[in-house]
This record gives sequence, C-alpha cells and structure tokens, in this order.
Amino acid sequence: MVSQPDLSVNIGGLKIKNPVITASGTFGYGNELIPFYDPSLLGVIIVKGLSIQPMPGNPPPRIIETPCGLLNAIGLANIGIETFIEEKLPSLVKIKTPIITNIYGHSIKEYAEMAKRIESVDRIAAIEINISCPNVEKGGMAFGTDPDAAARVTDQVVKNTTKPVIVKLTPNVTDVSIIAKAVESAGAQAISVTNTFLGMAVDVATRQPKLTNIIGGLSGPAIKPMALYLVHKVVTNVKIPVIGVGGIMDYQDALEFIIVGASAIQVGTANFINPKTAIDIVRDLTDYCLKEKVSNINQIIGSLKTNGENYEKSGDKKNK
Amino acid sequence: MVSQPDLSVNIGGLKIKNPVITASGTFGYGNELIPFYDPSLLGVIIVKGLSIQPMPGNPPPRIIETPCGLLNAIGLANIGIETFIEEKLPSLVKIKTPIITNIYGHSIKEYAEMAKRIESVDRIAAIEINISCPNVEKGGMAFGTDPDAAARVTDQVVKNTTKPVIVKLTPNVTDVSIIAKAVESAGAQAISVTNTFLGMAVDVATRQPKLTNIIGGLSGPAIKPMALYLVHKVVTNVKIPVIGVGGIMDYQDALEFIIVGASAIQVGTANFINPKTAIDIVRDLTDYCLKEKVSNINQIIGSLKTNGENYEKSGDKKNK
Amino acid sequence: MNEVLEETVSIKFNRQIGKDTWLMGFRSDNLASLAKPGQFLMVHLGRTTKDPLLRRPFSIHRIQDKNQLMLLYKIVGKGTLLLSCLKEDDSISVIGPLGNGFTISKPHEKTLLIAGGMGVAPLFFLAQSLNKVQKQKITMFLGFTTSQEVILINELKDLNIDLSLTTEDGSLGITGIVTDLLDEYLDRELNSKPVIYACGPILMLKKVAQMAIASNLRCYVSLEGHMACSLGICQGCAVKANNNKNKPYYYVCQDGPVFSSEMIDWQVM
Amino acid sequence: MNEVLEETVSIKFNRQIGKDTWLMGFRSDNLASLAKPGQFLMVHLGRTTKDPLLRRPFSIHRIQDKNQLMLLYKIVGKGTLLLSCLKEDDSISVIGPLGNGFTISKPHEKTLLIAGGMGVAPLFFLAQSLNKVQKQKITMFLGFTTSQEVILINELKDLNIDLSLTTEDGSLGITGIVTDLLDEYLDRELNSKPVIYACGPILMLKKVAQMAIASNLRCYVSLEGHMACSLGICQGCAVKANNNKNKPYYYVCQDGPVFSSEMIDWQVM
Ligand SMILES: Cc1cc2nc3c(=O)[nH]c(=O)nc-3n(C[C@H](O)[C@H](O)[C@H](O)COP(=O)(O)OP(=O)(O)OC[C@H]3O[C@@H](n4cnc5c(N)ncnc54)[C@H](O)[C@@H]3O)c2cc1C
Ligand SMILES: Cc1cc2nc3c(=O)[nH]c(=O)nc-3n(C[C@H](O)[C@H](O)[C@H](O)COP(=O)(O)OP(=O)(O)OC[C@H]3O[C@@H](n4cnc5c(N)ncnc54)[C@H](O)[C@@H]3O)c2cc1C
Ligand SMILES: Cc1cc2nc3c(=O)[nH]c(=O)nc-3n(C[C@H](O)[C@H](O)[C@H](O)COP(=O)(O)O)c2cc1C
Ligand SMILES: Cc1cc2nc3c(=O)[nH]c(=O)nc-3n(C[C@H](O)[C@H](O)[C@H](O)COP(=O)(O)O)c2cc1C
Ligand code: FES
Ligand code: FES
Repeated sequence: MVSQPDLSVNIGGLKIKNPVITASGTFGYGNELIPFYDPSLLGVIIVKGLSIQPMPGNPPPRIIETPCGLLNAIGLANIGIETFIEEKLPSLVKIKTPIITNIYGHSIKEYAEMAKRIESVDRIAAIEINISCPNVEKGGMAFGTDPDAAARVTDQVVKNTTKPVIVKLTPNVTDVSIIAKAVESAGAQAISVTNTFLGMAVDVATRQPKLTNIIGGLSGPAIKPMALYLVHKVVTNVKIPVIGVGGIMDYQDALEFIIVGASAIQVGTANFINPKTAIDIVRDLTDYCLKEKVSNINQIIGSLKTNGENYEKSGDKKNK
Repeated sequence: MVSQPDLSVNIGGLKIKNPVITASGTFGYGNELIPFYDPSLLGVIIVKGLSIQPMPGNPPPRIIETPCGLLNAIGLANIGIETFIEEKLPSLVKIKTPIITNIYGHSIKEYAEMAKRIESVDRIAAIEINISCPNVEKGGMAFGTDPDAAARVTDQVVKNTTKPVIVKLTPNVTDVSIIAKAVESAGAQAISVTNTFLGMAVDVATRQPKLTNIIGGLSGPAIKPMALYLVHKVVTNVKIPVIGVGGIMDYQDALEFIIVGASAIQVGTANFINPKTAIDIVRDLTDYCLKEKVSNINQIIGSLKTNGENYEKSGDKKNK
Repeated sequence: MNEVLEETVSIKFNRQIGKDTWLMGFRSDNLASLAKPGQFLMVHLGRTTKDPLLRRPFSIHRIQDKNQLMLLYKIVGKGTLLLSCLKEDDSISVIGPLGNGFTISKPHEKTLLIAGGMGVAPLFFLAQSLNKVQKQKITMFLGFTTSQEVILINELKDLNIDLSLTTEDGSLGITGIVTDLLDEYLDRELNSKPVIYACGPILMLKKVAQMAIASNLRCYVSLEGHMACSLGICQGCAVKANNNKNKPYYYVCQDGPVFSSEMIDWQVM
Repeated sequence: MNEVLEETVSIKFNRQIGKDTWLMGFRSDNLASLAKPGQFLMVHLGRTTKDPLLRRPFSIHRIQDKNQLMLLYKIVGKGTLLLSCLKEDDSISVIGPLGNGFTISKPHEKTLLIAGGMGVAPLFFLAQSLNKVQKQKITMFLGFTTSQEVILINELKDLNIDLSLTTEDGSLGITGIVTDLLDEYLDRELNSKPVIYACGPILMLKKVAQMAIASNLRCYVSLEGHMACSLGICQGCAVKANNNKNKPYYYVCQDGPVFSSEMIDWQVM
C-alpha cells in the first residue's frame, strides 16, 4: 500500500494537518457548513472578522456579482468578540481543527484589547489581524496601506499575546512588499495575502451605485491572477510563511499559490458556490501528491521554476 | 422624426463626435479592423503604444486567459515612432477619426523627444502618455507609481507639444487620486483610467509561470469593478476630463463609466472577442439616448445618484 | 437548523410557459420529502464556466407525484438565460431546502394569497398545502403586467381556488394592480380576518404589508435579497429589521425568506 | 490582407468520433468559398457567459458538399468542453478564414503529410485539395498515443492516400512515434525530394523541421500559439523568427499558422 502523503505545514509556529484554511467572512463562526462535511478535516478555520463591539454592517444591497467576481460591502457585520467567545465558541467543541479569530479594530488600542481578551481563550489557536478591510470608512484602510501604521498594529497585538499572529494584507497598495516587510519586522509570525480589491458597480437603469455603500471589496476567480502576483511578491521579500488567498476554487488554484511559495491557502468566495470546496481541495491535494509521488507537501511549496531554476529557493525552510 | 442625440464630447480641448475610443494595444495601428467596420465611425483611435526605437517584445507565451480576464506580457512590442509615422500613418488617410498616439519612454528625455517628433505631425490629434505599463522592467512602472515622476513626465511632454496631452494612469498604486492630481497640476488636459492590473499565472503541470515574463497585466471584464472604482476616485479629485477604460464589453458597461463621470470610454480587450464592440457601443449609446430622451450625452456624464443626490455635480462642466 | 442537502439532479423537462417564463422539473425523493412551502433552492448553473459565479435562488414552485419538484422562473439576466438553455437529462446541482417557509394558517382561518408576477412561484406550492388543511376556500389575487405574462390560470383553478386576476394594461382580467383588489377586499370582508400571504415585487409587498399592519391582520411576505451563500454565512442578504435592538438586520436566507409583515422596516424599502 | 468575415452559423451536427475527439459541421457559402487548407477560424463560445472570455482557434478540417465546413477538435479545457455541449441548431459566431494557409506543392512534386494527434485536422483539408492537383499519390504518416484516439482512417483511405499509422503503445498500427516513420522514409526515399507538410505537437514539429532542414527538403509546419485577436493586433501569438533582423518574432495568426521550417528559431521551442 502507498503511504499517505504528509500534508502538514507550519504556519508561524502553528502546526496544522493540511494547508487548507477557510477564509474569514466566508465560513461564518465555524459550524455553518456542518451539513456538508466535518470541519475537523480542515487545516484551520478562520472565523468571521470580529470587533470589540458588535457591528450592524452596511445597509443592503451588500453583495453584487461581477464577471467571475463578487463585490461585497458587508461592513464587518459581526456579533462582537465577547459574544463570539461566550456563545459561539463552546458549540465548536467537537471540531478538531484549530480556530483562528480574525480581528478588526477602529484604533490600535482596540486591536491590543482584543489580543488581550483572546490570550486567555485556549480554544483560539492564533490571531489573524485584518488591517485591510476596505468597507469601513474609518481606520481600517489606513492601517493596511501605511507601513508604519501596519507595523504599530502588529506590534501591539504581538505584545499582548503569546499566540501566533498572522497579518492579513490589503492588495490596494503600490508595493505590497513594503507593508509585508514592515509587519514582519514588527513581529508577525505569518502573512495572509490577500484581502479584497476595491471595486464598484453602477445600476444603469437607476444611475445609482449597486452597493448602498458605493464601494466594495472584490473577491473570487476574477482576482486570482492578481492575488497570485502579490503572493509571489511577498514570498520573495519576507522569511515568514505566507498564506495565499484570492479566487481559489479548486486544488489546481491552490497548487498555483503553493508552487509560488504559499505555505497554506485560504478558501473564501468558493465556499458560497460549492460548500464542499475546502474539503474537496484537501482530498484532491492528497490525490495529487500520491500521483506525483510527493511524500511531503513542503516539497512543493515555492517550487516555482523560472528558466529551469527553482525560483523560490527558500520556500522549503519556511516550514521547518 | 426624432432628432439624433448629440454624442459629442470634449476631451481636454479635443472635440470628438462620440465618446467611444479604441484602447492602445488592442486596435493595432488603426486599420486592422477595417474588414469589420469603418473606423471613421469611432470617436478616437488610439494606436499601439510606441517608443523611440522599435521594441521586439517579450518571448512567448505572451497572453494567458484567466477567469473573465486576459493576462498579457506583450512587452510593448512596436515598430517605433518613426516607422509608424512614415509607414502606417499615411495608410490611415481615409479614416475620418482623430488618431492619438500612445507613447512610452525609458526615460523622461525619451518622452520629451517623442512629443517633439509628434508635434510636427498634423494627423496625430493628441498624445496619450503611458506611464503605467507593467510589462517592461525598467522605468515604466516607476513613473506611474510616483507622483513626482508622473508629474515630471507630464510636464516635459506638455512643454514639447501644443496638442492635448492625456496621461494614462496605472491602477497599481495605493491612492490613484494623488497621481491624478499630480499630472493635472503638471498640465495634463485629460486622464485615462486605467491601464492593466499586475497579475500572474502558474502552469501546475510544469510548475512554471504561464507567461515567460512571469508577470503580466490583467484586462477584461474581471477588472471592470476595480476600474470603475478608480474612475470614481479620480473624477471626484480632478477637474480635467477622465476617460474610463477597463473591461468594457458593451454599451451598458460604457454607461456605468459615463454615469460615474467619465467623459469618454475606451474599448480594449473586447475588440479581440467581438471586433465590432466599439461600433456596437456607438450604435447602442445612440439608441439608449433616444429611448431615454437624452438629447446630449453630456447630460449623463457624472449623473451618478447617491442617496437621491446627484453625486458628481461637476460632471457637466468638464465638457464645456 | 433544518436539514439541508446538496444534490445533483437530472432535469426531466424545461419548457417555456409564458413570456420569458419557464417551468423546470426534476425528481428528488430527499428534497421533496423535506421541502415546505416558501422554502427555496440554490441552483448552480456554471458547470463548465465561472460566469455566472454564484448560485441563483429559486422558490420551490410545486411538488407533484410525490417526488417531482418544479421551479418556475423568469429570464431576467444571464443566470436565468443559461437555466433556460438546459435540456432534458442535463444535470444541475441544487442546495436546499433553504429558508424558513410559510407559517401555515389554522384550518378554520380564512387565507388570502396575493401574487405579483413571479411571486406566484412559491404561492402555488403554498396553495397546494393549504388546500389539504383549510376548511374554507382559498382566495388568491394574481397580478401581471400584461396578458402575455399570465400563467398557471388553469392549474390554479384545478386547485379549486377563488381566483381574481389583474393586468396593468387590462388585456386580461381586471385592469389595475393586484393591491387594488386587496383594497376592495378589505373594505368588503375585513371581518373575515384573513391571514395574508404575499409574494411579488418589493413595492407591492410594502403596500400589502402596510395595509395589513393598518388593518391589524396577520400577513406573511416572502422577500428577495442578493444572496451569495444562502446559509447565513456571508451576511449579504440583509434586510432592515423593524425596531429590533438585538438584530438590526435580518438575513433573508435564514430568518426568511418569509417574514411577518411587522418584522420589517418598510420605510427603507 | 485576405478577406475575413464574422458570421453566425447554425450547427448541423456535433458528435464524438473518438476519445475526447469531436467533429462539428455547419454550412456557410461565404466561408467555404474563401477557405484554403491550413487556414483557421476563431470560434466564440460565450454567448451567455464571459468565461471562457476569448475566442478559440480551430483549423478548417474539411469542406464537403460545397458549403459544409467541419471542425475537428479535442476536449482539452473549458472552451472545448463547452463546444462539445452545443447541439444541432445551436448557433456560434465564427471569424475567418484566418492565417496564410499551406503553400500548395506543384503537381509533379511528391508530397508527404505528417500528423500528430489533432494535427490531422488541417491536413485532412490539405489532402482533399492536394488530391485534386497532385499527380503522385499522397503519403501520410499519422501518429496517436493509443488506438482509442485513432480517427478518420476510413475517410483518409477514401481519399486514396498512402497511409501509415503509429501508436505509442502499439495498440494499433506500428509501435512508435510518427517521426520514426519519417526517419525510415528519408533513409529509403530521400531522392524523391518530398515536400513535407506537418501539424501536431510542437516537439514533433521541431523534430520534423530539423530533419527536413538537415535533408534540405521543403517543409511546411502549422504552428499553434496563444491567440487573443487572431488579426495581428494584439501581438500575443509570437513565435521566434530564425535570423530575421527586421522581424524578431512572427505572429502565428498572420504570418502563419503555416511556416516554412527554416523561418522558425527551433532552439527556443
Ligand atoms: C428566496 C428567493 C426566491 C426566488 N424565487 C424565484 C422564483 O421562484 N422564480 C424566479 O423567477 N425568480 C426567483 N427569485 C429571483 C431570482 O433569484 C433572480 O431572478 C435570479 O437570481 C436572477 O439571476 P440572473 O443571473 O438571471 O440575473 P442577474 O443577471 O444576476 O440580474 C438581473 C437582474 O435581477 C436582479 N437580481 C439578481 N438577483 C436578484 C435577487 N436575488 N433578488 C432580486 N433581484 C435580483 C439584478 O439586480 C438585476 O437587475 C428568487 C429570489 C430569492 C432571493
Ligand atoms: C491556428 C490554430 C489551429 C488550431 N486548430 C485546432 C483544431 O483543429 N482542433 C483542435 O482540437 N485544436 C486546435 N487548436 C488548439 C485549440 O485552439 C485549443 O485546444 C483550444 O483553444 C483550447 O481551448 P480550451 O478552452 O478547451 O482549453 P483551455 O482551458 O484554454 O486550455 C487547456 C490547455 O490547452 C492549452 N492551450 C489553450 N489554448 C491553446 C492554444 N491556442 N495553443 C496551444 N495550447 C493551448 C492551455 O495552455 C492549456 O494547457 C488550434 C490552435 C491554433 C492556434
Ligand atoms: C462576504 C465576505 C466577507 C468577508 N469578510 C471578511 C472579514 O470579516 N475579515 C477579513 O479579513 N476578510 C474578509 N473577507 C475577505 C476574505 O477572507 C478573502 O480574503 C477574500 O474574499 C479573497 O478570497 P476569495 O477570492 O477566495 O474570496 C470577506 C470576503 C467576503 C466575500
Ligand atoms: C494585448 C494588450 C496590449 C496593450 N498594449 C498597451 C499599450 O501599448 N499601451 C497602453 O497604454 N496600454 C496598453 N494596453 C492596455 C489597454 O489599452 C487597456 O488600458 C487595458 O487593457 C484595460 O482595458 P480593457 O479591460 O478594456 O482591455 C494593452 C492591453 C492589452 C490587452
Ligand atoms: S445569502 Fe449569505 S447570509 Fe444570506
Ligand atoms: S493573436 Fe493577436 S497578433 Fe496573433
């Protein structure tokens, strides 16, 4: 019998059984997709972005489909960190997969406070910092587009937790590697690339923006080439592991990110279309490794060949 | 009989019969699509980006299809400004549409030289400056991402020509309005938004980038929501006319840009799919105006309503 | 949460029955046994393409012969256009049954169903079910823009329903809009205290809801919303709640699509 | 530039004839009268969707009954999968005829056609045409991976061609690859100075071209390239020219798809 390939990877100190993660905002609070599969099979679950206080979100319409894309202006609607910990987390007891909270603050102080609050919660394995949400007017955008602000947020979260800290970058910047290096220096243990791209749509009949919020964040297959480019740029500029996100619909998309150098990947919009996407990717990556005689998925990370050369020579070390 | 609507608009001093322009790099040197329609019906033809010296372009593959998008790394292959003027321009004599040259230089000096050379050519109605090409390693990228460099290029071109100067921006920046304001101050008479978005694709079977150049520029319907957002951002920050470009496939897409505030639009990738796209848009915009009883297309420019308000109040003045 | 399935079903028929209006049928024992009137399915159209990207929501229009489900849909965009291109034996993936469904009235209650255009889709299934429990004859008001759009008249008559029809252009039935009939009805028969079930364009629903609230009648409206996930995950399909401090927005896919009229903040609609 | 048309044609048939291999036919008087062997059409698949986005290039495989054109295609991705879903009476938009086409040999010249897999598509049309002018029997070498992929044997025999077949796994014909036959042939019959026409996978073409160059034979290869516009506009379909200072790259859609073997820089292939 052929032995099963080792799909486990290490994300900034957090060892996970496979590199498939569900992206924040596309997997609810962790158990909404249980009718379709056992979430224990996932590498990590990242829950909906949380803030200190509950947030109502934007007035509808909040989502609009665009060619191969989804434009959303949810406005970070969430139940607040406290309610999540008290009411939602206990129901996840049967799920044998690390839970990561994605956090969003209106100020650096709020980020720090949330980190402190999460520190005492064993069930939460790590923190992903959203410094990139394009939907909320104040703050969010600024942190992710300015290297100093991004570094300060990172620093404050890192100082207030012993858990691994992942910073999720915004793509809406001139040079993503500058932000990546800033948060790496500030102590981030891993980086997620990317959040949504700013976009807009107009209803020609009414001459009104299709989203009440006017502007939204674009996700889905439309953004995959751009997300892949950003991951490529970040992996060649930092030493910490990078998690690839953006338009991943199947294991081949996932492999593109892994080959470029992502140590893990997140599935977002695809969860809405085929709720089994993430788990199908776990299965198909396993089959792929068997077929290609890859015993350990770390052998593929950063294996991109350019002019016959192994481009991302340092890919492997990131997971050791 | 109903009178025909007036579709004419004014682009920084250049009055054109309708707002439909063919985008640089997607319409050859001006007469390649003659089998399909008479280019005299177009508002403007912008020809393939030209440099001082001919450029061979990148090794193939140069184009890859992505979900609803086209990733290209042509590498500005062109015959050079001199050959264009001598060999191609004379053959356009029968076309009764203004020709705009799109120019690209490796240095500010090259841009200035090209402006000088074009100044003496009556047939060329205006100059579009490409400060945003993502495919050529040196120079190109830098000008478009840095407000000072963008302003200096603009300034040098403006100083060397009496023709209207349009600056075509790159979307790959943190805040496009800063660049837009910089080129406006430097004397640009109009702004085209947007050039392609940086992207990448990987062949999973070979683990090589699908483009030999590794990185390419993304165009097509996938980018439309982002292009529209950028146009929105630019029109609210400058007073000169803005030309909307990105993923326009039909007259409804065109109207979205016009409603947001674009005084004209460019058709790019769509020319490859339906060679008649641009001319279909001219026809359909006419029909739309008749149906909606719009006597002058300027009434629609910037007519976006947000919360019942006419958002872009200044839209109209731009075309006077 | 109710039981929800993802199933690939094979189309039995898919035919045009009115102007831009199509009826599609397929068999599924599981879905048929779970489905309640007012619930919907999410249909995946893009087997070979990523555009359209998202699934599209359609009400369960009818259940027949125990296990045959039908969808009634109107071509309004690219997804519904693609749907109409499917032929017998083509397969589609559906997720469902989704949403809460209608609260069935008590056997002695008078029921009034109000459908505008495609709003008839879920109300047909509701009428089928009510028929089994109701002591009184069901009344239904059905409104369309024009006669070419009018559908299902015979099928509804077969259900032994007291049916009134309006068209805006007067080309069939009474000239006017469906809420005119309600106006008149309430003048005449308010005392029967009917339970109202309505589905149709949002402005029609607003009018019906406001009239029901004013007359203090129980009224259930089935709303639409732009949906991505249909499972309460994305929070896309928000609709403003009326005076609910704990929950500023309801989600159509989970809290609805059927709402009691007083739950919704109609001012912002 | 040759005359080029955009035409919406109605599909007459579309059927599977081999493993993942389909044959589609439609009528067009205009295209049939203009088309030359080696030219191709750009087919638009996305009437109701923007994914796939670009048209797809297919060789004109055969012309029959004066005005019926056929395409022979293999399902390799989403575009060809969608193409195979089309049925009789569905319509597609095609642009063509495009490209230069094969230079037809003189009546007294010996002609040798070499096809690898789908490479047979344009060579069939070429064989039809050569048959009308050639004095000598045409020789054709046909290579496939395995017997399940083998197609068109009877049709080619009907053209009265001297046909040899290889499969890599030996399940039909001679075991090996199609260039093995060329090796042997050149040993045996170099003196007949055949004009070679080849179409197939790029590595096969490279081998054929290099052998032809070494033996100083005229050889035409039909290349593929990633195409967006097919009209020489986008400069996407570049292929490296051999020692041409004026033109570092040829464009497959305009300068090709047929190239004389010495025009191409085979080193970078
Ligand atoms: C719970 C629910 C049940 C429904 N049941 C039915 C039904 O039984 N029969 C039927 O014909 N339709 C029904 N609809 C509406 C149907 O889902 C939309 O018509 C369909 O999704 C449009 O898809 P499209 O791709 O053809 O149009 P698109 O190209 O996506 O859009 C065309 C137009 O329809 C609007 N639109 C798109 N989606 C929605 C939506 N979800 N709600 C409101 N407007 C929308 C767009 O804004 C646009 O103006 C239902 C919707 C919901 C939410
Ligand atoms: C001039 C010309 C004539 C052709 N004639 C025929 C023919 O008669 N019959 C036939 O079956 N095929 C022919 N092809 C190839 C055919 O165009 C491709 O197989 C088709 O475009 C693939 O589309 P898809 O959407 O199914 O695959 P995609 O999903 O686009 O791609 C699937 C795979 O095919 C590769 N591919 C895609 N397009 C091309 C291309 N243009 N050239 C090479 N590889 C490509 C991709 O890189 C990928 O590996 C021809 C190509 C050219 C350029
Ligand atoms: C409806 C929706 C809600 C989202 N909410 C969040 C969020 O709360 N926090 C966050 O960091 N990212 C959020 N995202 C971004 C996704 O996690 C992901 O980064 C993005 O969608 C790109 O991946 P995709 O193309 O696979 O969807 C959201 C995305 C969508 C579509
Ligand atoms: C093949 C190709 C070549 C292009 N060449 C140029 C160019 O030479 N100069 C330029 O400014 N833009 C060039 N562009 C960008 C287009 O003009 C346009 O800005 C972009 O494609 C977005 O519009 P679209 O989505 O309608 O294609 C090119 C685009 C494509 C696809
Ligand atoms: S559609 Fe996602 S929450 Fe309702
Ligand atoms: S495909 Fe555009 S130049 Fe050949």
